[in-house]
Amino acid sequence: MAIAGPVEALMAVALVGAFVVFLAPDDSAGRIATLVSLVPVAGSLWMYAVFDGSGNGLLGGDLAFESSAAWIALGRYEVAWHVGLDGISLPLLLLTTVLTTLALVSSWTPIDERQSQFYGLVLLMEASLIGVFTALDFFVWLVFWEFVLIPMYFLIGVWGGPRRKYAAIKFFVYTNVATLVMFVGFMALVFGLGDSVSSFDLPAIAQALRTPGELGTFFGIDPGTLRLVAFTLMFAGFAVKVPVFPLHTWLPDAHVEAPTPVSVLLAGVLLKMGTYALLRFNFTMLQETAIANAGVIVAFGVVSVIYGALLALAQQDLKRIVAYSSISSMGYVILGLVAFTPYGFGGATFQMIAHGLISGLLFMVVGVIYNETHTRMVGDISGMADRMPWTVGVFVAAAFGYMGLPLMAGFAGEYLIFQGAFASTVIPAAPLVTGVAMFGIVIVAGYLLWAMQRTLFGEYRLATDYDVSRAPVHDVVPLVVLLALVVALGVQPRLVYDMIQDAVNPLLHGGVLPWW
Amino acid sequence: MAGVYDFVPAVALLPFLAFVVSLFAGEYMPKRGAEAGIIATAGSLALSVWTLLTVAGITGPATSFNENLYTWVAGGEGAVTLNFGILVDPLSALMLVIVSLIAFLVHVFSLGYMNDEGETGLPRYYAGLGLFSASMLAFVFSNNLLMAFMFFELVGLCSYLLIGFWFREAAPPSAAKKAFLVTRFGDYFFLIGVVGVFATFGTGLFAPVEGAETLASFPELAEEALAGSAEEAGVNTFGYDPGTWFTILGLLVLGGVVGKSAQFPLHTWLPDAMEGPTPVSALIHAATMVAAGVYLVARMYGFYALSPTALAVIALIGGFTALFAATMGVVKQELKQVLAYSTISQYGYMMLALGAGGYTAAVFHLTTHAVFKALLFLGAGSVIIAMHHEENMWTMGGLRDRMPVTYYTFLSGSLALAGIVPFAGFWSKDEVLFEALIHGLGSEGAIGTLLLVGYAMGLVAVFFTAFYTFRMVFLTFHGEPRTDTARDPEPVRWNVKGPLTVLGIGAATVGFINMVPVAEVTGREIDYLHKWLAHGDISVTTTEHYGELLHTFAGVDPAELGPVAPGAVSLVLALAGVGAAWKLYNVPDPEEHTDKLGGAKTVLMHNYYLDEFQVWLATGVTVPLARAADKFDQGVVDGVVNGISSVSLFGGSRFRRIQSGVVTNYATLMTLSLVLLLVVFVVAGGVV
Amino acid sequence: MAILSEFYLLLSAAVFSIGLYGILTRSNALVFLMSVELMLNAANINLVAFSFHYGNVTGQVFSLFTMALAAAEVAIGIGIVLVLYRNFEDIDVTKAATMRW
Amino acid sequence: MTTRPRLVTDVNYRNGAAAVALFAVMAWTFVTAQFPAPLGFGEGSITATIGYAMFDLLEQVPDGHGETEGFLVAFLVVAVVLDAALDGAVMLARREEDDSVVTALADGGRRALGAGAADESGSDPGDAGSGAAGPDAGDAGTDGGES
Repeated sequence: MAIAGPVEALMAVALVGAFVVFLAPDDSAGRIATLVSLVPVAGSLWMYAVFDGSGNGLLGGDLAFESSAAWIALGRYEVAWHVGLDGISLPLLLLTTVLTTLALVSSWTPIDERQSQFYGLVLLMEASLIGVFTALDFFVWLVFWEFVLIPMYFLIGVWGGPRRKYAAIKFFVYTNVATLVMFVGFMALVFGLGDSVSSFDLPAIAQALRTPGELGTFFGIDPGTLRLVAFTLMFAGFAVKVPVFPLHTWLPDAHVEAPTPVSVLLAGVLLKMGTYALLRFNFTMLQETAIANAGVIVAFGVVSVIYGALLALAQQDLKRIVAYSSISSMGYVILGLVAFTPYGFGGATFQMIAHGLISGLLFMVVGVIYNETHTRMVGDISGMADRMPWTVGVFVAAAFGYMGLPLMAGFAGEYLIFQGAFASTVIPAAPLVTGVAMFGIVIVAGYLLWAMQRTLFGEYRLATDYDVSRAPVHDVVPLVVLLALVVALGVQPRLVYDMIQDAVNPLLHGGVLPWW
Repeated sequence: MAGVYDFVPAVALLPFLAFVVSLFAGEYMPKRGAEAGIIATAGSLALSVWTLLTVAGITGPATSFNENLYTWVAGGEGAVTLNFGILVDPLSALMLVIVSLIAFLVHVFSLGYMNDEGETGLPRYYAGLGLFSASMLAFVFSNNLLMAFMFFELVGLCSYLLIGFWFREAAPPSAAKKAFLVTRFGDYFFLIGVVGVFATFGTGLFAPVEGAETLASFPELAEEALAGSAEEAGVNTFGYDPGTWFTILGLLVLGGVVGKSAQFPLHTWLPDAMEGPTPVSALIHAATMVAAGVYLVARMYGFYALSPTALAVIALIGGFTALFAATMGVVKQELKQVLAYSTISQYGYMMLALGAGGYTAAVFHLTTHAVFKALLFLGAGSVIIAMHHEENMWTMGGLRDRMPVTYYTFLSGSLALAGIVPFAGFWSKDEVLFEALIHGLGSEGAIGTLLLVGYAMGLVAVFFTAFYTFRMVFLTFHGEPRTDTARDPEPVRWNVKGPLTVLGIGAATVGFINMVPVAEVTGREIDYLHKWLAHGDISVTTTEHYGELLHTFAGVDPAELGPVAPGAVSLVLALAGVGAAWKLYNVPDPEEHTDKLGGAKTVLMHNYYLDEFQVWLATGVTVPLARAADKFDQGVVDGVVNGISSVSLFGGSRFRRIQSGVVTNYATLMTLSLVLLLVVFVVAGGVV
Repeated sequence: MAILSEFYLLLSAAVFSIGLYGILTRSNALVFLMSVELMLNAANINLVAFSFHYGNVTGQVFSLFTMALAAAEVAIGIGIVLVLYRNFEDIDVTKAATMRW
Repeated sequence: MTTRPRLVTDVNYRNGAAAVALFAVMAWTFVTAQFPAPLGFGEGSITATIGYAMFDLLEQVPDGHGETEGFLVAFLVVAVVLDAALDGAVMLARREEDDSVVTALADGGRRALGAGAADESGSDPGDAGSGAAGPDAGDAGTDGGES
């Protein structure tokens, strides 16, 4: 096992690049940052090509690009630098690098002040996001997990809209408190394990927790209750990030105020941190508890789906619409996770990728329209198809992708989740619950079609005084790339699905669970 | 085995290629992308005909084909594998020919309707047509339910794009939205059904795939489960009785059918969809896309035949829709609106036939209807060109002499639609009603009665159909011209007349493929379609097999009754309808007799207020609900969040006052704290 | 019979509290200084008392050191009071409310 | 102004109560506490012992004259501190002829630097310091709220 490997190299490139960009002149910062970010893209694509991992990284599978080095000792716990990739983290790593580059390109137009700082912060965030999806030591992971907030805070707070400070502080405090809650839950588990573990190594902890009888009492709490308490705390902590009803209210504010490229990353990657962590922690380490409480968890998922969609229906701001619909889409992920079926886990993970790409695409295309019209309110725009035919074409494609049009990535993710959830033996009344959740696809069609009819079609009209012309090429290129990815993953989900399935299958075996 | 079946994917891929070419290169082509579409659909047509001939055993020995070609997602570990595959049997081969033929003719017709009229955005138009043809053809040869669903949805997308083609106006985008949304509502149930079928049977195959190991189809598994125990068949019925559960699944899938085939109560989108260009109406909303729903039921008929409840529901929906839509067609003033309601009504007949066990009759009517309805729409398109895009029939009149080709072909289509012997519609509609009648009489119990109810509604609808059809013909072509445009209509070119002629001949003759009454009377075996569908390599998709299933599981049996008398009854009704129309409207200067209907006319013009009801559901229920949710979210959920933050802010502002900057106060606090601490120590006995 | 340690402690507590009282109630810098002296000496009483109590002279040595440091503190304190007066024309501690002006 | 002592009127008795409370608690604690009898120092001169202790001459202390240890370093350090404190007191108290040291500490040198400009504007440089500080101090006082 190497001490440092390609993962560190990617992080280092982004990190060093960030500081180079900080020092670069504003005019060229965007270009430099984009060029720098191409290195992680190329690197992660290379890793995808030569990926040789198998099984689940936390449950004793073969990790690819693993590296480990002893670091510090906290009491009797060893903290080690430990990173590696399995079939779940590699697609998310790819999503991060690709989406970052595209978001950087799409920033060229809208970001017109303090460019070097903006691009530097985005690269800084990329570095920490890579860390979140690759770290295998809790301590290291937590550092990255928290560090992501810092660039995001500034990106919203400095370059955001009129209420940016409110949104940035709300985002920061909300997610930070969530981390605290989660941290307490996880540490209770670690202490409850007592002498079974002597490090914060996630695989070691996960395997210990899945071994019956390893978890002892902690603070006078018996193991069963301890599991429940820890599960609840961690679920609440991660649910904020996902976000799950009723912990979602930071999201619309953050999205509306954030500049478009930041929204792209926020919806595309940051939300996936929540579901990724849920998968890695709650549903890998505490399966017993998850299964015992499946009814409650699935209720959160289904309510998020329907409630988020209904809220989206009531919005006037295009970005708010997409923001609320993200809540809805991420609800499906919860539904898939709690199903405890191969397609449930696989579909949920695939949906993270699919939703990352599609919501990123939709935010980006809203941003392109905003760049030209300087408004996002549905009532202010009409007949954009007249002036920006190709952009509108992409908008329509993205919207249909969001509605789950077959042969686009969103359908694959949602269908697999439905397939997994329907057959679940864990969810009470699984067919009925799944059926209810699926009604989201009708509502999502309702509000997106309505918004498109109002803004894209009809007679051309604009409430703001701007000349609308075709978008510049560098605005359209990211859209086209994303759309191509969405279609490619929809036509052939196995591009990433096979490795995902391979990585989630071990979740259904062994541990405290009987294999059914 | 290199043969025609290796080329079947190309039937769909060619139009898809045309989509790509038209979209990106259409701008630089002389006909703005039409060339690509015409060539591609011609190729598809040729391949389809070749396929049909091969299935008939004329050009090759292998008369069927069913294989998985592509793995979409492989779940592994006991999860089902989701494949794309191709199923070619008599039914799909026939449907491929119909779809590609109509698509080809519509492409040609579009040259006259769109290019010659100087429309802009044509590459987009032809790209849409190409994508539509591709999706529909792929839907037709799908070999499993998931693939069928996927292309079913893509067909919906194309419908959205094409209805909303004239996006600069207000109405088309709205109609497009409505079409997609209403069908999406149906597809929601369909999707649950698809998921349910996969979860129940572990496969979505329509027919078994022969290979190293034979993969069973889900209708077969359902049959086994009903015959024996569910466990033995490896079927998970989620705790329900297999019969009940299969009925639920069947009805869920039926949701998609009702949406796409515009059956009551999800038919409201189709009349609105007439906002699209007329060739699109012909292709999508008459001949093919709407056929997708009915085709789907036919495709998985082996599953529906197991459930008497599902059959009864199908038959009742069909019969009711046939009558219901026909009554609304009577009062409409726009040419295309009348045709739209007739479409809904005719698909009702097909559903009636399917529900009544008349599988062949449904396919027969599907075939003839595709031909004559495409003809009528293209004829209407020709009239619309001539009338400079004026669609109100009251502004027409007397076009008979000025556009004879259109008139005679349109008349052929109308006679077929009205069901006048010997045009195509007569034979097929007659058989639909005949099947409904004999199965209604022959079946025991509730289903027999329900089928007879369906039959009665269908029979009444015959009169209305004939009436509104000829009201339309007389108002448009007969009498005196009522406006200047009608006196001097714009001439149409070969690219309009050509497709009309082909279809006009078709409308008169397609019925001859299955003249059951004639076969009965003469004793000659000329009911070719019956024979075509009755046999086949894949035994589980033949009518012979369906007959057994209907008998064994659904208790639907035919009574012994000759086809001649019922045929005569429906012919008399049709002639009565034509006669009534003749009397009222075949005059030089017809009046609006519908005014005499009084309040009934208002109700009919408003389509029984169903649109209002659905709009109310959307804007009167859903939107306020969404607003309420938004208020709740902003007020309560976010309010709690902001409340917590304001509590801490408020607390902070209070605690800040302690930080007065006066040392004395700090010292006091320290002192007090010390006192408190000491007291605590004392009380706790010095041990904490 | 030696005096019981309780009474030394009581005395020291009294002296300390008087000093504290002075600090808490007055705002005159000189009174502050004097009160601080009282409190320091209360501590001295304790040192001496416990020195006696345990028979260890270290406490007494320390009380001497404390006195020396108290002297140093007073010296600096009075100097500060002088500066205070010079700048504010007053020696009320609450008047000097900013660190820089 | 401060030429003669006056009776203070702004005594903050509320704060004083805290001190009284502290005394009460401590007194109650001491009174109720049980101490063993003090050991005392036995025979001999305590003063001599202290002297020896201060200069690390512990070997000269006769046995039984109380335990102690060497404090030479501490003694020297305290001596230095006392000296430094005296120097500091002198420095603070010295009234410089040009006021530079004192004002530099007191007003950041504004009075010394701005003397010329202040004359032109006609304002009294003497008020600059207290005038600026006065309202601030007053604000701080009212903010305190406690008094």
